[in-house]
Amino acid sequence: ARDLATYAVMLADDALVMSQRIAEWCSNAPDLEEDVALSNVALDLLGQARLLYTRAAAVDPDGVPPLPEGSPAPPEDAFAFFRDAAGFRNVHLTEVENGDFADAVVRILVFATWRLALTERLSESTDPILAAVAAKAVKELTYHRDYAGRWVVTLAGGTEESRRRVLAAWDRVWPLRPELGATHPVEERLARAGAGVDPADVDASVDDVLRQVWDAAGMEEQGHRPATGPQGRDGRHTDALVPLLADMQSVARAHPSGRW
Amino acid sequence: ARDLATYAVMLADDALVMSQRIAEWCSNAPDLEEDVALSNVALDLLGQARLLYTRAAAVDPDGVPPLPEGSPAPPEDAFAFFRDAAGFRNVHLTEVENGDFADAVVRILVFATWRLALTERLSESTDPILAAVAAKAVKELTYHRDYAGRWVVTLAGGTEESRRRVLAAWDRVWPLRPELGATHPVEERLARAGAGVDPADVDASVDDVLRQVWDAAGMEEQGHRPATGPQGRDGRHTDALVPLLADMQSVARAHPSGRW
Amino acid sequence: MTATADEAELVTDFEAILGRRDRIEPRDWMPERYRRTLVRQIAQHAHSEIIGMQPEGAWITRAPSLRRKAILLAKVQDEAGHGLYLYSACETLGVSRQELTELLLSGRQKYSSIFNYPTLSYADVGTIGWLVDGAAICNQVPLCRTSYGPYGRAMIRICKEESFHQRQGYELLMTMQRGTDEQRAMVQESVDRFWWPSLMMFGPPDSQSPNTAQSMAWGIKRDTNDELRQKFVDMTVPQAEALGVTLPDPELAWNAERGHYDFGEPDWDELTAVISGDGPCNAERMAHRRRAHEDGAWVREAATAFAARTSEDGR
Amino acid sequence: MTATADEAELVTDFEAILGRRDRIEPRDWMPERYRRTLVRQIAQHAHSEIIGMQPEGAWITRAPSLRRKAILLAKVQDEAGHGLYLYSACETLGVSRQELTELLLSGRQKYSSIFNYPTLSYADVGTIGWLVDGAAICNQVPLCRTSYGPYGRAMIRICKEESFHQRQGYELLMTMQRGTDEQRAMVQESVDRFWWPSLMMFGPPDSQSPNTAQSMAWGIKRDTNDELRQKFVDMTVPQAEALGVTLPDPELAWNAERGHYDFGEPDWDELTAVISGDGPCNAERMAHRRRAHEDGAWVREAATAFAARTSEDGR
Repeated sequence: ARDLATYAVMLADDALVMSQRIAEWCSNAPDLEEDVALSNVALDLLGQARLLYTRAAAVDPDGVPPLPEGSPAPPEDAFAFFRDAAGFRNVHLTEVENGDFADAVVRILVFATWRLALTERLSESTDPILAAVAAKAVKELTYHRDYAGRWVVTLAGGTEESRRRVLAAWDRVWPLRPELGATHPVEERLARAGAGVDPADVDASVDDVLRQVWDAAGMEEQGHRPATGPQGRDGRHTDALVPLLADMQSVARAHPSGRW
Repeated sequence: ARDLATYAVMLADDALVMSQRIAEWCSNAPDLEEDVALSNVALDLLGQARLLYTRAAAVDPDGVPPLPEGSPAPPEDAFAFFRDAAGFRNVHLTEVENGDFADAVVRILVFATWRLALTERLSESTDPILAAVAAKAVKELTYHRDYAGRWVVTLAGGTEESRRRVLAAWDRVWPLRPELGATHPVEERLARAGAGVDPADVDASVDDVLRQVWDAAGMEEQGHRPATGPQGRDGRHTDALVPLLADMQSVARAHPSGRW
Repeated sequence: MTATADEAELVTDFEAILGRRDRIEPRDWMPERYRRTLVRQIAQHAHSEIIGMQPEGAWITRAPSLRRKAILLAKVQDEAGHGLYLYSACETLGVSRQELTELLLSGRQKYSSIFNYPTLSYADVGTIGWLVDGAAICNQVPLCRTSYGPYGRAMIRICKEESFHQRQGYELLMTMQRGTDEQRAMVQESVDRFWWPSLMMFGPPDSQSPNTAQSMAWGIKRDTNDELRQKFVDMTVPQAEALGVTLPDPELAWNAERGHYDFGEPDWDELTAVISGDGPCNAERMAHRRRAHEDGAWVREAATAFAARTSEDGR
Repeated sequence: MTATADEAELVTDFEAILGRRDRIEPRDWMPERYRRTLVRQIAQHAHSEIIGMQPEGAWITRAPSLRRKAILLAKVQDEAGHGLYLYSACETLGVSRQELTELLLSGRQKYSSIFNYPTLSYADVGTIGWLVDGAAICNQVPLCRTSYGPYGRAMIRICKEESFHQRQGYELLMTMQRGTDEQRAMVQESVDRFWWPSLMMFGPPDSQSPNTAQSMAWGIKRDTNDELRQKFVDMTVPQAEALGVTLPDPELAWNAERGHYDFGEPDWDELTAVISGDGPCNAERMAHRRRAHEDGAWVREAATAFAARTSEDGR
């Protein structure tokens, strides 16, 4: 049960932190349509995070971070607002700073492709709740992936500047790709039990999808990919997560027994 | 005593918030020398803030914001870390976002010129501690003013781009100038009692100094200056103060009974 | 409408449509001044939705619970959506979104003065929902019956969503009122800041609003500023009582004779200052919008270039 | 040094100076490889000070007390100052600061691998002071007696300040250890992350450090990597005990025979990866530095143009 809860938190943290970064685009997108679309992606991921935290708390109530005295916050908020960086289990791809719109779409493409591959398998989890959450997420992530993929192709085939920018964004995002394929012991155990998915098992299919986008965009395949073990899954993060959490948690922590 | 404490907090908040903004330049300045100089300005202002908070707490212990239970933090930290935006009394000039290096030097010039005019008079305050703090600050602020003034002249007489940027910075900073001359009732009462300074009394001399810089820089005098009453002095702030405080207070609030 | 029909006949037809409270549609003839007034009004409304994303949007990343984060994100997204409907309605009058954006960014068209006030605490998210969306609804419900078809239909959809937002805002404040003392103080402080600016959202007093008569005759305005303001006060006072907050107006009192609440005079000089650019956040809001627009230029150009290329290729 | 003195004589003089442990000064003759090795070493040290401002500097705005904020701000300011001394020392060898900056930004010169690790809690500020500055001091104290005059003198000043920083870092950790359970957990977690990277600051093992012998002969290195690493471990273990933290190495144990602590082998593959650009923060650090440099270009150009103009004017 502890493993299952930890696993749900890993997937929830990915979704929450990614949602938080995408939400920073709000009122800053290149056009109104993109403001709406990016908010949609952020909302979908936020919804996934909430369901997954709730599942984690139900499976292992002792694993819910302790709340300040007198706080009426539900478990999902205990996870989101009352853990420090070292307690978060999200991958680095979700936490790094936003960059430009090319970074946004490249990052969403890579993230959604990977998460879609995971959730497609996860919809057959032996845990019926995880399976249901995953089944719902599949539709959402398919949309995210297609949205971002269309933009990657558009930018690659747009102007000289947009091509230069989308290639630069790949260079920045690509070093974060290997971590997505690294298996954490919890993932390995759960995969063996049929409740979770080993990311190594979907790594090749993620590459296949990305290769299709590169082809459509007329881009070269990305090279150099250093091997890596789990990073964020073990609570080892980049500097970028700290200010993200400081901002996200500021109101909740300023009013530790507040009611919202 | 309540008035004297409030007054000290106003001056302290100006210094702390300005120091916080300048400290954001750290490792981002155009050259190492500027990194050192800006850190110096930030350090001086931080030092002024600390002395002033301590004075406020000594004069009116009941006015110190309540600390979370079990917190061993000294009064200066109660003021800095355990008030919300509406409790801060700093002027808007100190809190707005940083902008470019031209904004930095124009803002420091205006702030230091104004604060120098205040502290020169304040060094004759009937409150001996305020007088002593002010006397020390006079030397520091003179350096800040001269440093910023030299850069304003340099940028105005440098390249086309630097001239354009310094003029644009004036346009952004100038609307914040009127608030510096607005008198808060607390300031008025303390000025009458000889313990404080009415900013209206130094308004003209501030303009004189700024005019000298404009002349040296070959710039036109700034025009349009809408009248205004106290804003930040009454706890009415711009949006910019909120994220500044969220960041500044994040660690202290995450560990409400922490010892540092 | 034929090429030979003369102006007088067109005007007669136009007024007949207005007379039977029917709708003018994009392909109908309309007087140039009617068209221009509508463009200005719809554009200002669209711009307000877009600029209005900023003061609330700033709190999405800081929302104190995940539920509130989802609610707020969805709300700000709706505002972007409202902007889209309204720009589309405006385009049916022959002005492109790009032109309208330029008019906003150059300051030649305005947006609602309320968005030039800062948001300083999470209670402001509730207060904006309750008071600002509440005032907007008072303004907008009558516009669902406005004489210009696309505008009226956009308003129907918008009003439905706005009243949902208003309820959510009020519910947030209600919840906070059941929280800690500090939270109650936050709510009161927020209401203190937003009350008068909300009253100013209805515009200057009727005596200083020379265009009202023409707009009412054209059916693009259905009530005067002061009528709407009174309606808003009458609606809001009992809600404030239920909430347990004090509205910051000592003159506020029930007038049994009038059957309305009496209330004090807003500071019209402040409204003038805010409209003319000297509000607390005018510069900030415009700078944000301009920066976002400029930062996105290369993306819009890329999309245009890509579309041109793929249609050339016959793909 | 005259124009007629032949190379052999110059080399003899140079080696005589080294032999009596005297200092080489900028105007003295020196072998080109000595000069180049020194430039690389001093520049790498200078770059480390500059890049090292980032991981700690990020915490200035978030320092949890005003006293700690002042201490940290002053420390990071000192690092900028150290960078200035060291670039000056390097300039006496005929390389300009601008050239050195280009070499850093293009990645052709390195900085200490330790700054490619993230800082994730305020305890890291203490740990960096204690372990990272501690390791730096072990490396640098011998350099106060280095053969090149300007470098040695810069090191004397720097070492004095560094040991002040080290004490402040240790004191912060001590204070946190007297705080809450969460704070103690923060300290331990931070030490766990920084211990191995600190050991790697002394470079690869002697068996893989081919240049050490030449550098020692030239008097620009006084001890081998492994000697310094051992010294650091011996110094640090008792401090860790006093602090009440566990160093994350199960092999760590006193060896009475050797009179030193035994310790485990660092992950040298990790060091190679971090040096070759694949550390957790390499890209971030370089991007930050490049951005700051580019953002400041117009200011530096303005200062140059202004200086040129005023000197022309004879002012």
